[in-house]
Amino acid sequence: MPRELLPYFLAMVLLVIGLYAIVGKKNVVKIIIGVIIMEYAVNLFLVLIGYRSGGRAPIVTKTLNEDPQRLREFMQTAVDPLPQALILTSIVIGLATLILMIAIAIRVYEKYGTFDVSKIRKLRG
Amino acid sequence: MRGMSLIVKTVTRLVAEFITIFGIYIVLFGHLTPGGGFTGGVILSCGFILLTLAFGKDFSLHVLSKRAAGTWDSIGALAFLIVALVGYRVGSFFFNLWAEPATFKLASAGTIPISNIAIGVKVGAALFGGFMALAVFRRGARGGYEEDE
Amino acid sequence: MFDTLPHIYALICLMIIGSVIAVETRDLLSTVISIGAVGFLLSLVYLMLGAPDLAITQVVVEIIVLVTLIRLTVTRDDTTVDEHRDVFALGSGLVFGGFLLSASLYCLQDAVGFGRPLMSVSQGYLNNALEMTGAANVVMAVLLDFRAYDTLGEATVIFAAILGAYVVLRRIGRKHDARDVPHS
Amino acid sequence: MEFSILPLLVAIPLGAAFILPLFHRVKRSAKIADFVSIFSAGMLFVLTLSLFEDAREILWVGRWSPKSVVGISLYVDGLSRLLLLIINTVSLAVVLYSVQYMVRYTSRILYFSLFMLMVAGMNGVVITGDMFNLFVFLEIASIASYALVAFGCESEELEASFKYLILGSIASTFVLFGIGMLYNQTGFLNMAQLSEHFQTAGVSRLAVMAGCFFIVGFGLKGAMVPFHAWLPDAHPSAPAPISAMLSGVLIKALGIYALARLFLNVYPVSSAFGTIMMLLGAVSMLIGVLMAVGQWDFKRLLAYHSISQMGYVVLALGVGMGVLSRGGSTVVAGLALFGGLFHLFNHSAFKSLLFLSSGSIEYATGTRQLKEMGGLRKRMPVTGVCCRIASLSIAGIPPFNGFWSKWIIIIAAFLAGHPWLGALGVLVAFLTLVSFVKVQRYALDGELPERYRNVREVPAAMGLGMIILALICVAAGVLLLTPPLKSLIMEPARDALLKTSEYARLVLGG
Repeated sequence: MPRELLPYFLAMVLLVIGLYAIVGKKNVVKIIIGVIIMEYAVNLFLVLIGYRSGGRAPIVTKTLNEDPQRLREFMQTAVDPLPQALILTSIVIGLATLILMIAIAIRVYEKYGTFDVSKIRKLRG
Repeated sequence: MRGMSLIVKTVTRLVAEFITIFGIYIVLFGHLTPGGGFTGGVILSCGFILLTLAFGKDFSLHVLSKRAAGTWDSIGALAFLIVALVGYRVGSFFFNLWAEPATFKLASAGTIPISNIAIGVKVGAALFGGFMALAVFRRGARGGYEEDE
Repeated sequence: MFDTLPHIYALICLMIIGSVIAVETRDLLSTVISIGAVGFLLSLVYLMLGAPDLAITQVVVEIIVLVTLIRLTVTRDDTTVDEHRDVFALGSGLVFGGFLLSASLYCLQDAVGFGRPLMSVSQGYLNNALEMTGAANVVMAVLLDFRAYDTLGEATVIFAAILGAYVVLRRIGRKHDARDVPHS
Repeated sequence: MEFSILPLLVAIPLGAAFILPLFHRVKRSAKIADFVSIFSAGMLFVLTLSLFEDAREILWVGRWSPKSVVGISLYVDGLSRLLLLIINTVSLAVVLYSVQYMVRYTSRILYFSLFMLMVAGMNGVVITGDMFNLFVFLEIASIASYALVAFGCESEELEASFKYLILGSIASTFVLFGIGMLYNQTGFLNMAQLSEHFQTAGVSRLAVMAGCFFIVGFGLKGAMVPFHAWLPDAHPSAPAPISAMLSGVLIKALGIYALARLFLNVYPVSSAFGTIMMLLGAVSMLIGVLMAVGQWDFKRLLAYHSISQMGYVVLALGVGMGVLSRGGSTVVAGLALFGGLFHLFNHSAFKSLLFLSSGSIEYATGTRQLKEMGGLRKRMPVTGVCCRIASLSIAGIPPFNGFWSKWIIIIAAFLAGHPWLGALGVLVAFLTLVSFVKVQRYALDGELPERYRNVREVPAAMGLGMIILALICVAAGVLLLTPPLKSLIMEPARDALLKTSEYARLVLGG
């Protein structure tokens, strides 16, 4: 694998760890942690996609704006702003899902008295 | 929750104001510097959460009741929707009226600061309300969102 | 040209180690703390990859995540997990994960390399944001002008989740007295 | 200055959802909630009907079109229009039904607010022309549905909702990962631009992997068989109107529609994806119906039938893709796609009706177990007739709509050279019939148990919701297959999928 593709692969590794925590673990908290890790993995993947060598933040300052030469240079080296907007949305969605998930988990604990999902099964198969 | 020790309360009293001011700054200057409505809203709600942790839930509910949090949540969301519908003036959805080349001033960039404020209010109130609902909930106690009727 | 790469590799590897610890440790509080550490490492990655907006957001969101997760774990006094290793789950996880990773190893070779994105659309955002929207922060220009409709959706997601939390945390969902008597 | 009504399809339910919580502690909040939600559902229905005037409609949100800088596009073609019709018709009937049914639950305001958010999310998914926007609206609809499944706050409901939430977030992550891969490969997010890029540059390996991620993600949302674990728990646990929405509309808008749009319009039609869809469909059909036959819980039985019937739709799409990718006859491909879409429509009508009638029975008798029911036809004539019509439809008895769509799918499978799949379709149809004969015998016919002597018919508002859907079940079989409505509703929907690469040209050119 070329060296410049390794970061993407590492993000995939993170995804697999999260998936393993969700599928393989029996504890509700561990499952929630797995969901969080998966969200981190996808956000990491998106930010890696948007990176451009040079890595300037896509924010124009006033001094930069007054110098057309440097402004042009900025436009050629600033990182991709679109994935950043996507990640911001994705972080918010992750947070929203997490709050709802924790609310449900607290209620489930109250009803069943355990965090062990193998004991939380009143529903048949 | 009854609140924490005197040291924590004193430090919180000092810090909470700064957190709030920082949150407002992040919301207002979102179109010029890093940050924006969502980030600022989260910081605002963090300030409230800090107050709750230090002084107990009664104090912070006195500052912003859960019902008021729900109301501001709705108002912020509606304000953002109205910004979106303003675009109908030119026959589109979400049109940035008053857009002009960057002037690096607070009142620039058309509808973007307005949207930022709406989102900031919305997110701050929503997260605070959600946190309080989670914090207040106890086994067997009356809590959660109040039932109607 | 790959000036920042060693840091990024190190940070991502630390994230992976932190996640493994979070998944495998037996104490739930340690799990929560490690996931917090992973989140802060992620915000460092954002900072180094030229995304200060995301770094700030990640840090503050991480605080809320940690507070609510601790609220969940301290629901009970003893926070250790007493689970035996499930060999079947471990085995199937390894097989499936190995499959996914080898597939990605094969397919990622077509990927556009790290550090030189295509930017078919977003170069236009960078070039025109200052003139057309007036926002100096191009990420905000994308978020609240070029793709503001997404942001409306995002605000709605938070709204829905908080309403959902209110709904789930109600004490009484059904009116039980009305249930036995039809047409009360 | 043209005035596009597309944003209103999202803005009206969103506005209703945002306004409702303001009235939470007001006196007469229940009346306000009823009024606002019936009004907005009615408005949406009327708007949807008015969309049928024009051939197609496109709107670039914020005027960011390819002429300057590309933004998000809203695009409505025949397929979106069919889905909009399904969503808004069923939601109108369900809102009418909920007004009376939800008397048994607390927090009416929150219920209707979440309901409107779910409708807004589904409308948004169906009208959008942008991958990431599709993801965002998919999340709105999903999150609202997670909360609605747990609306009763009983332990089973919370458990089902938790399971649904976890699997749903796996699905979202996979979809977002796929979007990231596509963005890496092409630099576009707009579906039309993606499609154009694939036509000129071809599909790379990473894009194929993104396609597999989409199949996992949308397959989870649409509950196809290897990914179906949440559905039999979540759909029965929700309040009956929500079960009707979830089974009747949600899995179609979030799962099937997205898959159809992606693999027929965005990706170039490929035989590999066609085969995968065909296999998923066939397995879902068989496993779903086999699990359903042994069920005695009425709503759980219906939930398993949803998996099985969605299998027909996916099978039809897969058969159509297979024929198109081989360059085979467009008549056969068109027949398969037509059958699939027609079954999609029919399933939403009869499955929502079945869930609503199971809700009526539960409302009147308090039970969901078939063994405890009996003879309810005499005590509840409206529910009985509606339930019978829907059962005949789903079982595929000739004059009703379910028969025609299954028939078309089976014929198309034979014509496309898959006789085994056709035979499987016949077998599954037979097993469905058996299963619903059981429902009829135990619930509606037979001896009326002593404790149900005083059971009365449900109130008129609930009856009205069911009657609307029953009329659709009766009429659709004939009306949608004959010219005026066929050429207005069904054929544009089929053509949108059949003319695969037209999509990009129509969006970017117009």
